[in-house]
Amino acid sequence: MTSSTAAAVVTAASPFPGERPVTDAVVREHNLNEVEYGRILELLGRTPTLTELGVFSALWSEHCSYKHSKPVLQTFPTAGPQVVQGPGENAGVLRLPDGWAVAFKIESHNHPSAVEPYQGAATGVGGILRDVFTMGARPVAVLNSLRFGPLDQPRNRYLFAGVVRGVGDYGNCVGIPTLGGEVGFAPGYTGNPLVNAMCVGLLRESDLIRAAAHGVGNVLLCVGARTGRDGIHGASFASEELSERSEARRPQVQVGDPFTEKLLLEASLELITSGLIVAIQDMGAAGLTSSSAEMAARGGVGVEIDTGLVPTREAGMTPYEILLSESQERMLVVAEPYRVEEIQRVCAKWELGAEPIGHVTDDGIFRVRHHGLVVAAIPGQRLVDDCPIYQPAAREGEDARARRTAKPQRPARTDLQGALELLLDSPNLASKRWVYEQYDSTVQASTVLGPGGDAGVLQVPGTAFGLAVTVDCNNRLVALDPYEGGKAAVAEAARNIACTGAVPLGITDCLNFGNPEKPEVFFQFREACRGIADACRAFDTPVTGGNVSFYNESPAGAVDPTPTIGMVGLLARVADRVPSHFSTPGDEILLLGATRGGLGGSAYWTEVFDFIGGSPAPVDLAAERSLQRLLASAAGRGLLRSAHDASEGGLAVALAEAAMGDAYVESGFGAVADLGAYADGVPAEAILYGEDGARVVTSAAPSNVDALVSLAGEHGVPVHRAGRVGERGGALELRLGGRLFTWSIGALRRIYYTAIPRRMRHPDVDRSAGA
Amino acid sequence: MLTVAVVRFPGSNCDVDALRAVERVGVMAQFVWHRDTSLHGADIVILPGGFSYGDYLRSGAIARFSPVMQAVQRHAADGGPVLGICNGFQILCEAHLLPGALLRNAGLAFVSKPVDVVVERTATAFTSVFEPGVRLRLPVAHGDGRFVAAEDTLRMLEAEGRVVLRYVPATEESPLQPNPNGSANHIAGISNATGTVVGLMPHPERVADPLLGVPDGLGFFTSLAAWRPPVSTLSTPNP
Amino acid sequence: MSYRVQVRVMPRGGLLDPQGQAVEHALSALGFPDASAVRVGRAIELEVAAESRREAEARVRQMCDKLLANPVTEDYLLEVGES
Amino acid sequence: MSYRVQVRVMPRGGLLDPQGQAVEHALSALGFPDASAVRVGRAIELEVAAESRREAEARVRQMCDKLLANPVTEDYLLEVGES
Ligand SMILES: Nc1ncnc2c1ncn2[C@@H]1O[C@H](COP(=O)(O)OP(=O)(O)O)[C@@H](O)[C@H]1O
Ligand SMILES: [Mg+2]
Repeated sequence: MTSSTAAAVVTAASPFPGERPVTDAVVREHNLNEVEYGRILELLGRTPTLTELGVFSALWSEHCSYKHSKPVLQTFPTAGPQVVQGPGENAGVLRLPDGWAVAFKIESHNHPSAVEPYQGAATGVGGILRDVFTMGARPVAVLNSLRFGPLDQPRNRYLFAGVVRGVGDYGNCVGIPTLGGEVGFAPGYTGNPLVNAMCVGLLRESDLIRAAAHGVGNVLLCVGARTGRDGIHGASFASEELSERSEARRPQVQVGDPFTEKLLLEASLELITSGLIVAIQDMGAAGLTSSSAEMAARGGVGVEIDTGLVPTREAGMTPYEILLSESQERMLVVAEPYRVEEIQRVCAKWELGAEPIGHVTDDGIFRVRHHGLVVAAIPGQRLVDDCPIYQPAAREGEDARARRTAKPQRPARTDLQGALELLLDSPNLASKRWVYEQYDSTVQASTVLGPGGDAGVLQVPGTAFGLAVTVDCNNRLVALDPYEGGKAAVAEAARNIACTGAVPLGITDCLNFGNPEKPEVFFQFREACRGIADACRAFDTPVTGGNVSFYNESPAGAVDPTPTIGMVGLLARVADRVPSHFSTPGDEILLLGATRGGLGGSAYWTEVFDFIGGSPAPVDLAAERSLQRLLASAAGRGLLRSAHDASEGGLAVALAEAAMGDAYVESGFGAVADLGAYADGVPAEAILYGEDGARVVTSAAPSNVDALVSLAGEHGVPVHRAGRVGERGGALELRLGGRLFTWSIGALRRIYYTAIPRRMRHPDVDRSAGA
Repeated sequence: MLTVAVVRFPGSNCDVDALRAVERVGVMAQFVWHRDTSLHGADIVILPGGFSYGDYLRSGAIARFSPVMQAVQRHAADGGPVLGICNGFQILCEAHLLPGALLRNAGLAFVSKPVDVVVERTATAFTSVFEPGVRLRLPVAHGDGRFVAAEDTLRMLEAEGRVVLRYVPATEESPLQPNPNGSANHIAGISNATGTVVGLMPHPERVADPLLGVPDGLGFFTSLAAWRPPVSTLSTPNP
Repeated sequence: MSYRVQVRVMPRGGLLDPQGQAVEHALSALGFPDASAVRVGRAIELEVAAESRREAEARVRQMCDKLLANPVTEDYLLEVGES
Repeated sequence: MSYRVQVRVMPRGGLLDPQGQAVEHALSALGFPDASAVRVGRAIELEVAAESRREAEARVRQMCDKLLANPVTEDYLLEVGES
């Protein structure tokens, strides 16, 4: 292939012996289009070597370059007095009291999990832990957001079971408690499950370390596991050379080793806090290539690596393979040369190797040698920054608009009584106990509120304050109305945080969408991001980082747009935390917030009417904000015995959940509530099952009710004194419009807590069927 | 002054939790590295939970050969107290400091939840402050917690009253499963004949802080703090 | 007829085998430095009713493909004996 | 000489084998009701340097007794091949 530009050769590099020549076909295999390849030729002034092509293809992939999403992401609010580190690093960092800071980040591992659910999910957790401890933070919580096709299909059960086991085994072994998550099921995820993992870590702000290479002559060290031929662009490469050499199928699956991760975690934190190193970054997607090139670009320096020095698991690996391997549990470290021995001593104590593989240079070139032969030499800053950025067309899909304006067919009989049982039996609303019991939620002995309520809460050891953490997204709302759905995801996360008594601080996001080159998908993306940005501005919760996962498509089309919001909040005094369940007979039940009866996109229509459509209730950001402030203030004064937000399934489900109690109490509580005078002119079904935002079900000791009511008045939040918490094991009685609905709490508990286990009796059967 | 050694194996992850629980009752604690060959004069040893050596092969099988374990063996043989929690219990069984073995949970999945247990034996270094028969709610979090032993070993453990903790049967209403892992005789913890070596599957160190909830685990550590060496203290009584 | 079949399911070559690594390490520390290339997998033993040894083997192969082995990460080997 | 040794470590007969039961259940649900007496254990494969096949076997027996099998709950079986 020849270059049409007559530019001077910028750098020189030779093909590695045996390497294929770079032809048009090879360029296409590397997922680079004409514009992109043209830019490579221009930037090098010559044809790249295969190794260089591999490097470009990795760094200019969607995953590393954000080429379809960058302009949209730049509209997010990222500043605030609490922000220590915004987007652009391995994790965002927010300031906490007393010199503490929190680092957190969310990441997707959707495609690896679709191929191999156990390892895909496990390595997803591994990657996100590294992103956090590489900032100098000790991971103190993980969360996960999962989506699968319906559980009546065996393949979906297999994926669900494998993913949950993978998430659990990895986090459990490393010893990080899982404090929350979410799981949803919808047909659109059948061929393409979503696996998003979030990690939250604590650090002293003074220990923060950024992944920027500095200091010409400083050494690069490869720390941790050996490099194998794992995950070398499984999808984009069908390299003839590789398939000739390999017997059957190439090992593309990355296998996680949580034990090595735990050692790497301890070694890394020791290296960082002892000041032995200049910078550290994990080798995640695109492995050594992206970690070294990005660290160099951030530091405005060049790097030179000798792939011949990288410890490998197999003999005969080429520079191409070593650069692009995604073997897990590896770190790239930059350090002053005289520190190398000390670093190796620390690593050896943790049974890890630390091998010098290169150094920082002053010429700005990303240079790779293999035992002396220069196989790649690319201007480093341009390698990282010059990928073409696209502004795809955006147009709302016809069917989305049609679905939003459609009206449901009312079933022959609307059974308002039975609807609650149906809803609690839906895997979407039922207890996720089957999932979170497989996750250690109490290791580190700091868990104040574990999974099963609203947000999780942990105590910051040695202090009085705590962190509240949650992940949320109602994908149905986003599918029907991406802008309102984006707002709703942030609002729900903030409400979950606020229910515990905490104040929302900031978010990380995992934007799971289909193919951005489809206008209807890009429309969803742009609008959902606009909603997220508006909500974050209204709540003063800046975006500190995140992850974009495009091309989530199954044979049936794109997945539901799923912008998962991971949020952290600060609970000033852990002792003030508010649980989500009723706890004391005789307490008064108060509903905070107004009900207008929005049923668009509701679980009621979906599960009972079998209808996904309608216009979701618009999110009132000001009302949400007032409610958040009220909750924090009421919790701080000890006025609340419980608080639980109404989301999927509306007030009826929220009241039932509060009454049922957690899975480990002997029994739930009865509850009597009168919703009659609550919402004038709203039909009964919409009061019970409507999904307006900004509403919370609370309980309070009778002696605190007056104070709570007047506090709500000060915050402009409507209050409805609905009824009382009853005796253990009683019934849930809801009165409205002269009608009385009664459910036995014991019966509801049986439905709610067994819905998923009943469907997962033989989880591992039929891996292949229905794929 | 009493001191406690918390042994850290590569892969231990409840080591800090155990240390903090010991310090909470005012007892000095220090970490001892698995490569150490001495316990640095500690009076009491804790083998904490976690995944020593990744729990690869069998839980506790590789850790049992760590250099420090010889010192632990000697300490136990001399009548020194040793508490193994979760992975520590598994290591004690692999090292034959306690009988039996801990196998994959009967339900096959990892189980993390609170369980109700009864304290049956209080004549141990770690349960002396409890009333016999008291019920506690403690968290479990394990994949390999099914206690098994040969028939005659089980009989011996029961006859000698060496069952320290037993899972409580469920009630009709409660969905709480009684025995989270299928252990023989619902055994959650056992001791050696003299009550100095104790292994527990539940994690008392995670519920020793009143700020986190009902501190049902605290008694194990106040018992530890009250322990005195049987003979040598006669000459130097503690205040 | 009934056949006793032994199945060995092993991690595919080239894939990381952390268990094998850990065992190799431990063996070496225990005074067996002469052990190498350790890999750890699953051993499954079952009885299968079949007309012939060939049919028994074919049957167990199906079981392996469908359930016993993970086609993405594992290889398997059979041994059929009479029972 | 180097020998390739296959070790099978199986749960001792009489002990509950929940994994084996689960696999048997799953097989039956998948249309293999003809499988029975399923047991699941560990397969370990290793190279060992030794003067003779007998020495190799003796060596691996030691490894099993010391580490690879739990004498309280497991039995093991060896097969030695050339490598
Ligand atoms: N994948 C999961 N991992 C851990 N916890 C989960 C998971 N899915 C759900 N949970 C927990 O179950 C509870 C209910 O979840 P969900 O119905 O999504 O709550 P909400 O509607 O309040 O966000 C929460 O405490 C949540 O953290
Ligand atoms: Mg909630």
